[in-house]
Amino acid sequence: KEIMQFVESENSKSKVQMSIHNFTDMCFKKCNKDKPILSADLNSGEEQCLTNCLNRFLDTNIRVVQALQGVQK
Amino acid sequence: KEIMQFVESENSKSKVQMSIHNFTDMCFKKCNKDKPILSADLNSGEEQCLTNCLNRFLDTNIRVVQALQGVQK
Amino acid sequence: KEIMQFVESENSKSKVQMSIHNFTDMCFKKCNKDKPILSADLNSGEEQCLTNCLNRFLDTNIRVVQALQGVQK
Amino acid sequence: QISQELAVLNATALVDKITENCFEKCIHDPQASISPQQSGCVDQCLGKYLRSWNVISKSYITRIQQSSSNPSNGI
Amino acid sequence: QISQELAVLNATALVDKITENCFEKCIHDPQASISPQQSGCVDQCLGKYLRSWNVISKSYITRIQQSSSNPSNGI
Amino acid sequence: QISQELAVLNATALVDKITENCFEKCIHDPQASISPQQSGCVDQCLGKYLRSWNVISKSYITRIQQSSSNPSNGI
Repeated sequence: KEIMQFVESENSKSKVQMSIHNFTDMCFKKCNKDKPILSADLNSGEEQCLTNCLNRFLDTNIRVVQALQGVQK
Repeated sequence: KEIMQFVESENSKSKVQMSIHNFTDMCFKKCNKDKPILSADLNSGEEQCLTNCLNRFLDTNIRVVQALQGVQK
Repeated sequence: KEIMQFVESENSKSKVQMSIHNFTDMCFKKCNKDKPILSADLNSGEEQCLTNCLNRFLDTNIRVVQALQGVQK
Repeated sequence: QISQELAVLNATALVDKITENCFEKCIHDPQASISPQQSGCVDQCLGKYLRSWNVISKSYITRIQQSSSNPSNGI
Repeated sequence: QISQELAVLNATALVDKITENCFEKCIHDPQASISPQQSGCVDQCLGKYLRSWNVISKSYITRIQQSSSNPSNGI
Repeated sequence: QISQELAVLNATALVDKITENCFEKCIHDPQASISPQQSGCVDQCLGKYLRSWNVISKSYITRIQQSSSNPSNGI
Protein backbone atom coordinates (compact mmCIF):
# COMPACT_ATOMS: atom_id res chain seq x y z
CA LYS A 1 0.00 0.00 0.00
CA GLU A 2 2.86 2.38 0.80
CA ILE A 3 4.45 1.48 -2.51
CA MET A 4 1.21 2.34 -4.33
CA GLN A 5 1.10 5.72 -2.59
CA PHE A 6 4.73 6.35 -3.51
CA VAL A 7 4.12 5.44 -7.16
CA GLU A 8 1.02 7.64 -7.28
CA SER A 9 2.76 10.62 -5.72
CA GLU A 10 5.72 10.22 -8.12
CA ASN A 11 3.23 9.95 -10.95
CA SER A 12 1.50 13.21 -10.11
CA LYS A 13 4.89 14.86 -9.49
CA SER A 14 5.85 13.83 -13.00
CA LYS A 15 2.62 15.30 -14.45
CA VAL A 16 3.26 18.62 -12.70
CA GLN A 17 6.84 18.63 -14.01
CA MET A 18 5.74 17.96 -17.58
CA SER A 19 3.11 20.72 -17.30
CA ILE A 20 5.80 23.13 -16.09
CA HIS A 21 7.95 22.23 -19.12
CA ASN A 22 5.05 22.86 -21.51
CA PHE A 23 4.01 26.13 -19.84
CA THR A 24 7.62 27.42 -19.80
CA ASP A 25 8.02 26.53 -23.49
CA MET A 26 4.78 28.26 -24.45
CA CYS A 27 5.28 31.40 -22.32
CA PHE A 28 8.98 31.76 -23.22
CA LYS A 29 7.89 31.79 -26.88
CA LYS A 30 5.03 34.24 -26.23
CA CYS A 31 7.07 36.67 -24.08
CA ASN A 32 10.09 36.71 -26.43
CA LYS A 33 8.14 36.82 -29.69
CA ASP A 34 9.69 39.14 -32.29
CA LYS A 35 12.36 40.19 -29.77
CA PRO A 36 16.05 39.22 -29.87
CA ILE A 37 17.64 37.71 -26.73
CA LEU A 38 19.79 40.51 -25.27
CA SER A 39 20.49 39.28 -21.75
CA ALA A 40 20.47 36.12 -19.63
CA ASP A 41 18.52 37.98 -16.94
CA LEU A 42 14.80 38.58 -16.73
CA ASN A 43 13.83 42.22 -16.30
CA SER A 44 10.69 42.95 -14.30
CA GLY A 45 8.58 43.31 -17.46
CA GLU A 46 9.65 39.89 -18.69
CA GLU A 47 9.01 38.26 -15.33
CA GLN A 48 5.55 39.85 -15.20
CA CYS A 49 4.83 38.66 -18.75
CA LEU A 50 5.67 35.05 -17.79
CA THR A 51 3.49 35.08 -14.66
CA ASN A 52 0.60 36.70 -16.54
CA CYS A 53 0.99 34.26 -19.43
CA LEU A 54 0.75 31.26 -17.09
CA ASN A 55 -2.19 32.61 -15.11
CA ARG A 56 -4.21 33.77 -18.13
CA PHE A 57 -3.59 30.37 -19.77
CA LEU A 58 -4.95 28.61 -16.67
CA ASP A 59 -7.92 31.03 -16.60
CA THR A 60 -8.63 30.12 -20.24
CA ASN A 61 -8.39 26.44 -19.38
CA ILE A 62 -10.91 26.79 -16.53
CA ARG A 63 -13.28 28.77 -18.75
CA VAL A 64 -13.14 26.05 -21.43
CA VAL A 65 -13.71 23.23 -18.93
CA GLN A 66 -16.68 25.04 -17.36
CA ALA A 67 -18.23 25.84 -20.74
CA LEU A 68 -17.90 22.20 -21.88
CA GLN A 69 -19.46 20.99 -18.63
CA GLY A 70 -22.33 23.41 -19.33
CA VAL A 71 -22.75 21.97 -22.85
CA GLN A 72 -22.90 18.44 -21.46
CA LYS A 73 -25.73 19.21 -19.05
CA LYS B 1 -12.50 -13.74 -28.49
CA GLU B 2 -15.37 -11.27 -28.05
CA ILE B 3 -13.21 -9.30 -25.64
CA MET B 4 -10.43 -9.10 -28.24
CA GLN B 5 -12.91 -7.83 -30.83
CA PHE B 6 -14.19 -5.24 -28.36
CA VAL B 7 -10.67 -4.07 -27.50
CA GLU B 8 -9.76 -3.87 -31.17
CA SER B 9 -12.85 -1.92 -32.10
CA GLU B 10 -12.29 0.48 -29.17
CA ASN B 11 -8.69 0.81 -30.27
CA SER B 12 -9.57 1.81 -33.80
CA LYS B 13 -12.31 4.10 -32.48
CA SER B 14 -9.64 5.80 -30.39
CA LYS B 15 -7.36 6.22 -33.44
CA VAL B 16 -10.17 7.81 -35.43
CA GLN B 17 -10.93 10.15 -32.51
CA MET B 18 -7.30 11.22 -32.19
CA SER B 19 -7.12 11.82 -35.97
CA ILE B 20 -10.24 14.00 -35.73
CA HIS B 21 -8.58 16.03 -32.95
CA ASN B 22 -5.43 16.53 -35.03
CA PHE B 23 -7.33 17.42 -38.23
CA THR B 24 -9.58 19.89 -36.37
CA ASP B 25 -6.53 21.52 -34.76
CA MET B 26 -4.72 21.85 -38.10
CA CYS B 27 -7.71 23.05 -40.14
CA PHE B 28 -8.95 25.44 -37.42
CA LYS B 29 -5.48 27.05 -37.54
CA LYS B 30 -5.40 27.12 -41.36
CA CYS B 31 -8.92 28.50 -41.80
CA ASN B 32 -8.56 31.19 -39.10
CA LYS B 33 -5.01 32.25 -40.00
CA ASP B 34 -4.45 36.02 -39.78
CA LYS B 35 -8.14 36.51 -38.97
CA PRO B 36 -9.59 37.53 -35.59
CA ILE B 37 -12.40 35.43 -34.07
CA LEU B 38 -15.55 37.50 -34.55
CA SER B 39 -18.32 34.98 -33.94
CA ALA B 40 -18.98 31.58 -32.37
CA ASP B 41 -20.79 30.50 -35.54
CA LEU B 42 -19.30 29.15 -38.73
CA ASN B 43 -20.36 31.01 -41.84
CA SER B 44 -20.67 29.00 -45.06
CA GLY B 45 -17.21 30.09 -46.23
CA GLU B 46 -15.61 28.87 -43.01
CA GLU B 47 -17.46 25.55 -43.12
CA GLN B 48 -16.36 25.06 -46.74
CA CYS B 49 -12.77 25.90 -45.81
CA LEU B 50 -12.76 23.22 -43.08
CA THR B 51 -14.20 20.51 -45.34
CA ASN B 52 -11.80 21.42 -48.15
CA CYS B 53 -8.86 21.51 -45.74
CA LEU B 54 -9.63 17.99 -44.48
CA ASN B 55 -10.21 16.51 -47.93
CA ARG B 56 -7.18 18.13 -49.58
CA PHE B 57 -5.04 16.96 -46.63
CA LEU B 58 -6.26 13.39 -47.14
CA ASP B 59 -5.64 13.72 -50.91
CA THR B 60 -2.08 14.83 -50.14
CA ASN B 61 -1.65 11.89 -47.79
CA ILE B 62 -2.80 9.41 -50.46
CA ARG B 63 -0.50 10.99 -53.06
CA VAL B 64 2.48 10.68 -50.68
CA VAL B 65 1.70 7.05 -49.83
CA GLN B 66 1.31 6.11 -53.50
CA ALA B 67 4.53 7.89 -54.49
CA LEU B 68 6.50 6.15 -51.72
CA GLN B 69 5.08 2.78 -52.76
CA GLY B 70 6.26 3.58 -56.29
CA VAL B 71 9.78 4.41 -55.00
CA GLN B 72 9.92 1.11 -53.12
CA LYS B 73 9.17 -0.99 -56.23
CA LYS C 1 21.10 -12.81 -23.60
CA GLU C 2 21.33 -12.59 -27.39
CA ILE C 3 17.67 -11.64 -27.49
CA MET C 4 18.33 -8.80 -25.03
CA GLN C 5 21.19 -7.52 -27.18
CA PHE C 6 19.00 -7.70 -30.26
CA VAL C 7 16.17 -5.79 -28.54
CA GLU C 8 18.60 -3.18 -27.26
CA SER C 9 20.22 -2.66 -30.64
CA GLU C 10 16.78 -2.38 -32.30
CA ASN C 11 15.77 0.05 -29.60
CA SER C 12 18.73 2.36 -30.19
CA LYS C 13 18.25 2.02 -33.95
CA SER C 14 14.68 3.20 -33.46
CA LYS C 15 15.85 6.21 -31.40
CA VAL C 16 18.30 7.21 -34.13
CA GLN C 17 15.56 6.86 -36.75
CA MET C 18 13.14 9.02 -34.77
CA SER C 19 15.88 11.65 -34.27
CA ILE C 20 16.51 11.67 -38.02
CA HIS C 21 12.80 12.25 -38.64
CA ASN C 22 12.71 15.15 -36.17
CA PHE C 23 15.92 16.74 -37.53
CA THR C 24 14.73 16.42 -41.14
CA ASP C 25 11.39 17.99 -40.22
CA MET C 26 13.05 20.90 -38.40
CA CYS C 27 15.76 21.57 -41.00
CA PHE C 28 13.41 21.16 -43.98
CA LYS C 29 11.23 23.87 -42.39
CA LYS C 30 14.23 26.12 -41.61
CA CYS C 31 15.88 25.78 -45.03
CA ASN C 32 12.63 26.30 -47.01
CA LYS C 33 11.23 29.10 -44.86
CA ASP C 34 9.52 31.84 -46.89
CA LYS C 35 10.56 30.08 -50.12
CA PRO C 36 8.21 28.25 -52.51
CA ILE C 37 9.10 24.69 -53.57
CA LEU C 38 10.36 25.01 -57.16
CA SER C 39 12.11 21.68 -57.75
CA ALA C 40 12.32 18.13 -56.40
CA ASP C 41 16.12 18.39 -56.42
CA LEU C 42 18.37 19.90 -53.80
CA ASN C 43 20.78 22.50 -55.16
CA SER C 44 24.17 22.78 -53.45
CA GLY C 45 23.03 25.74 -51.32
CA GLU C 46 20.05 23.78 -50.01
CA GLU C 47 22.17 20.70 -49.26
CA GLN C 48 24.68 22.89 -47.40
CA CYS C 49 21.86 24.54 -45.44
CA LEU C 50 20.57 21.13 -44.29
CA THR C 51 24.01 19.89 -43.18
CA ASN C 52 24.75 23.17 -41.40
CA CYS C 53 21.33 23.16 -39.75
CA LEU C 54 21.88 19.66 -38.35
CA ASN C 55 25.43 20.32 -37.15
CA ARG C 56 24.70 23.71 -35.57
CA PHE C 57 21.65 22.17 -33.84
CA LEU C 58 23.85 19.43 -32.39
CA ASP C 59 26.46 22.07 -31.37
CA THR C 60 23.71 23.98 -29.57
CA ASN C 61 22.59 20.78 -27.86
CA ILE C 62 26.14 20.06 -26.61
CA ARG C 63 26.55 23.63 -25.38
CA VAL C 64 23.26 23.39 -23.43
CA VAL C 65 24.17 20.02 -21.87
CA GLN C 66 27.61 21.25 -20.83
CA ALA C 67 26.22 24.47 -19.36
CA LEU C 68 23.60 22.57 -17.33
CA GLN C 69 26.26 20.16 -16.06
CA GLY C 70 28.25 23.24 -14.98
CA VAL C 71 25.19 24.62 -13.14
CA GLN C 72 24.74 21.32 -11.29
CA LYS C 73 28.30 21.28 -9.92
CA GLN D 1 -14.77 0.69 -18.50
CA ILE D 2 -12.48 0.91 -21.52
CA SER D 3 -15.14 2.96 -23.31
CA GLN D 4 -15.28 5.26 -20.32
CA GLU D 5 -11.52 5.81 -20.29
CA LEU D 6 -11.74 6.52 -24.00
CA ALA D 7 -14.41 9.15 -23.42
CA VAL D 8 -12.28 10.81 -20.75
CA LEU D 9 -9.24 10.77 -23.06
CA ASN D 10 -11.33 12.24 -25.83
CA ALA D 11 -12.71 15.03 -23.64
CA THR D 12 -9.24 15.82 -22.29
CA ALA D 13 -7.79 16.10 -25.80
CA LEU D 14 -10.64 18.43 -26.79
CA VAL D 15 -10.16 20.67 -23.73
CA ASP D 16 -6.40 20.84 -24.32
CA LYS D 17 -6.69 21.72 -28.03
CA ILE D 18 -9.39 24.37 -27.42
CA THR D 19 -7.44 25.96 -24.56
CA GLU D 20 -4.24 26.10 -26.62
CA ASN D 21 -5.90 27.46 -29.77
CA CYS D 22 -8.13 30.01 -28.04
CA PHE D 23 -5.38 31.27 -25.72
CA GLU D 24 -3.22 31.77 -28.83
CA LYS D 25 -6.02 33.52 -30.78
CA CYS D 26 -7.44 35.68 -27.99
CA ILE D 27 -4.67 36.56 -25.54
CA HIS D 28 -1.74 38.09 -27.40
CA ASP D 29 -0.51 40.21 -24.56
CA PRO D 30 -1.28 38.59 -21.18
CA GLN D 31 -2.12 41.14 -18.48
CA ALA D 32 -2.84 40.96 -14.74
CA SER D 33 -6.39 39.82 -15.50
CA ILE D 34 -8.46 38.71 -18.47
CA SER D 35 -10.30 41.68 -20.03
CA PRO D 36 -14.02 41.36 -20.88
CA GLN D 37 -13.01 41.58 -24.55
CA GLN D 38 -10.57 38.69 -24.18
CA SER D 39 -13.04 36.48 -22.33
CA GLY D 40 -15.68 37.27 -24.97
CA CYS D 41 -13.17 36.19 -27.61
CA VAL D 42 -12.46 32.95 -25.69
CA ASP D 43 -16.19 32.15 -25.58
CA GLN D 44 -16.64 32.78 -29.32
CA CYS D 45 -13.47 30.86 -30.12
CA LEU D 46 -14.65 27.91 -28.04
CA GLY D 47 -17.98 27.85 -29.86
CA LYS D 48 -16.29 28.07 -33.25
CA TYR D 49 -13.86 25.30 -32.32
CA LEU D 50 -16.65 22.94 -31.24
CA ARG D 51 -18.57 23.62 -34.46
CA SER D 52 -15.35 23.05 -36.45
CA TRP D 53 -14.83 19.76 -34.63
CA ASN D 54 -18.35 18.71 -35.65
CA VAL D 55 -17.77 19.60 -39.31
CA ILE D 56 -14.43 17.75 -39.42
CA SER D 57 -15.90 14.68 -37.67
CA LYS D 58 -18.77 14.39 -40.13
CA SER D 59 -16.57 14.98 -43.19
CA TYR D 60 -13.98 12.47 -42.00
CA ILE D 61 -16.53 9.73 -41.26
CA THR D 62 -18.11 10.35 -44.69
CA ARG D 63 -14.69 10.07 -46.34
CA ILE D 64 -13.84 6.84 -44.47
CA GLN D 65 -17.15 5.31 -45.57
CA GLN D 66 -16.63 6.36 -49.19
CA SER D 67 -13.11 4.93 -49.30
CA SER D 68 -14.20 1.61 -47.74
CA SER D 69 -16.82 1.20 -50.50
CA ASN D 70 -14.28 2.40 -53.11
CA PRO D 71 -10.79 1.38 -51.92
CA SER D 72 -8.95 3.10 -54.79
CA ASN D 73 -10.01 6.34 -53.10
CA GLY D 74 -7.59 5.65 -50.20
CA ILE D 75 -8.19 6.28 -46.53
CA GLN E 1 9.39 -9.35 -36.40
CA ILE E 2 10.61 -6.47 -34.23
CA SER E 3 12.67 -5.22 -37.18
CA GLN E 4 9.56 -5.38 -39.32
CA GLU E 5 7.52 -3.34 -36.86
CA LEU E 6 10.37 -0.85 -36.75
CA ALA E 7 10.34 -0.51 -40.54
CA VAL E 8 6.57 0.08 -40.51
CA LEU E 9 6.94 2.68 -37.75
CA ASN E 10 9.71 4.37 -39.70
CA ALA E 11 7.71 4.46 -42.93
CA THR E 12 4.64 5.76 -41.11
CA ALA E 13 6.64 8.58 -39.52
CA LEU E 14 8.07 9.52 -42.92
CA VAL E 15 4.63 9.56 -44.59
CA ASP E 16 3.19 11.68 -41.76
CA LYS E 17 6.00 14.24 -41.82
CA ILE E 18 5.97 14.55 -45.63
CA THR E 19 2.18 14.91 -45.75
CA GLU E 20 2.20 17.58 -43.04
CA ASN E 21 5.10 19.59 -44.52
CA CYS E 22 3.96 19.39 -48.15
CA PHE E 23 0.33 20.17 -47.36
CA GLU E 24 1.59 23.23 -45.44
CA LYS E 25 3.96 24.31 -48.25
CA CYS E 26 1.69 23.62 -51.25
CA ILE E 27 -1.94 24.07 -50.22
CA HIS E 28 -2.40 27.49 -48.63
CA ASP E 29 -6.00 27.91 -49.63
CA PRO E 30 -7.78 24.52 -49.83
CA GLN E 31 -10.36 24.40 -52.63
CA ALA E 32 -12.97 21.84 -53.78
CA SER E 33 -10.21 19.90 -55.56
CA ILE E 34 -6.43 19.89 -55.82
CA SER E 35 -5.27 22.03 -58.78
CA PRO E 36 -2.64 20.65 -61.20
CA GLN E 37 -0.26 23.31 -59.85
CA GLN E 38 -0.81 22.17 -56.27
CA SER E 39 -0.33 18.49 -57.06
CA GLY E 40 2.84 19.36 -59.00
CA CYS E 41 4.06 21.21 -55.93
CA VAL E 42 3.26 18.19 -53.72
CA ASP E 43 5.30 15.93 -56.03
CA GLN E 44 8.30 18.28 -56.01
CA CYS E 45 8.00 18.80 -52.27
CA LEU E 46 7.91 15.04 -51.70
CA GLY E 47 11.06 14.56 -53.78
CA LYS E 48 12.85 17.38 -51.99
CA TYR E 49 11.82 16.00 -48.60
CA LEU E 50 13.12 12.51 -49.39
CA ARG E 51 16.45 13.96 -50.61
CA SER E 52 16.63 16.12 -47.45
CA TRP E 53 16.01 13.03 -45.33
CA ASN E 54 18.93 11.31 -47.07
CA VAL E 55 21.27 14.27 -46.48
CA ILE E 56 20.31 14.51 -42.80
CA SER E 57 20.66 10.73 -42.30
CA LYS E 58 24.17 10.65 -43.77
CA SER E 59 25.32 13.77 -41.88
CA TYR E 60 23.93 12.49 -38.60
CA ILE E 61 25.52 9.03 -38.92
CA THR E 62 28.83 10.73 -39.78
CA ARG E 63 28.56 12.96 -36.73
CA ILE E 64 27.72 10.04 -34.41
CA GLN E 65 30.75 8.13 -35.71
CA GLN E 66 33.02 11.14 -35.25
CA SER E 67 31.85 11.74 -31.70
CA SER E 68 32.27 8.07 -30.71
CA SER E 69 35.91 8.20 -31.89
CA ASN E 70 36.35 11.63 -30.24
CA PRO E 71 34.00 11.78 -27.22
CA SER E 72 34.80 15.43 -26.35
CA ASN E 73 32.86 16.24 -29.54
CA GLY E 74 29.60 15.16 -27.84
CA ILE E 75 26.72 13.30 -29.42
CA GLN F 1 14.97 4.38 -8.37
CA ILE F 2 11.68 5.71 -9.72
CA SER F 3 12.60 9.16 -8.40
CA GLN F 4 15.93 8.89 -10.19
CA GLU F 5 14.31 8.01 -13.51
CA LEU F 6 11.97 10.95 -13.02
CA ALA F 7 14.90 13.31 -12.46
CA VAL F 8 16.57 12.06 -15.66
CA LEU F 9 13.33 12.48 -17.60
CA ASN F 10 12.93 15.98 -16.20
CA ALA F 11 16.51 16.98 -17.10
CA THR F 12 16.14 15.51 -20.60
CA ALA F 13 12.92 17.45 -21.21
CA LEU F 14 14.65 20.65 -20.04
CA VAL F 15 17.68 20.11 -22.32
CA ASP F 16 15.43 19.36 -25.30
CA LYS F 17 13.21 22.43 -24.80
CA ILE F 18 16.19 24.77 -24.26
CA THR F 19 18.04 23.43 -27.31
CA GLU F 20 14.99 23.78 -29.52
CA ASN F 21 14.06 27.29 -28.33
CA CYS F 22 17.60 28.70 -28.32
CA PHE F 23 18.50 27.19 -31.71
CA GLU F 24 15.33 28.81 -33.07
CA LYS F 25 16.04 32.19 -31.43
CA CYS F 26 19.81 32.39 -32.08
CA ILE F 27 20.63 30.53 -35.30
CA HIS F 28 18.44 31.81 -38.12
CA ASP F 29 20.89 31.07 -40.87
CA PRO F 30 23.06 28.04 -40.03
CA GLN F 31 26.63 28.40 -41.33
CA ALA F 32 29.70 26.14 -41.41
CA SER F 33 30.41 26.99 -37.78
CA ILE F 34 28.73 28.78 -34.90
CA SER F 35 29.80 32.45 -34.78
CA PRO F 36 30.90 34.01 -31.44
CA GLN F 37 27.76 36.16 -31.62
CA GLN F 38 25.53 33.09 -32.04
CA SER F 39 27.15 31.19 -29.19
CA GLY F 40 26.88 34.29 -26.97
CA CYS F 41 23.17 34.40 -27.86
CA VAL F 42 22.81 30.68 -26.97
CA ASP F 43 24.40 31.30 -23.55
CA GLN F 44 22.11 34.25 -22.80
CA CYS F 45 19.08 32.37 -24.10
CA LEU F 46 19.92 29.39 -21.92
CA GLY F 47 20.20 31.60 -18.83
CA LYS F 48 16.93 33.35 -19.63
CA TYR F 49 15.17 30.03 -20.22
CA LEU F 50 16.32 28.61 -16.87
CA ARG F 51 15.16 31.77 -15.06
CA SER F 52 11.84 31.58 -16.93
CA TRP F 53 11.47 27.95 -15.85
CA ASN F 54 11.98 29.02 -12.24
CA VAL F 55 9.37 31.80 -12.48
CA ILE F 56 6.80 29.48 -14.09
CA SER F 57 7.47 26.71 -11.54
CA LYS F 58 6.93 29.02 -8.58
CA SER F 59 3.83 30.65 -10.08
CA TYR F 60 2.31 27.29 -10.97
CA ILE F 61 2.91 25.76 -7.54
CA THR F 62 1.41 28.90 -5.95
CA ARG F 63 -1.65 28.62 -8.18
CA ILE F 64 -2.10 24.90 -7.42
CA GLN F 65 -1.95 25.63 -3.68
CA GLN F 66 -4.44 28.50 -3.97
CA SER F 67 -6.90 26.41 -5.96
CA SER F 68 -6.68 23.48 -3.52
CA SER F 69 -7.59 25.82 -0.65
CA ASN F 70 -10.25 27.49 -2.81
CA PRO F 71 -11.60 24.87 -5.26
CA SER F 72 -13.86 27.33 -7.13
CA ASN F 73 -10.63 28.81 -8.46
CA GLY F 74 -10.09 25.69 -10.62
CA ILE F 75 -6.84 23.85 -11.22
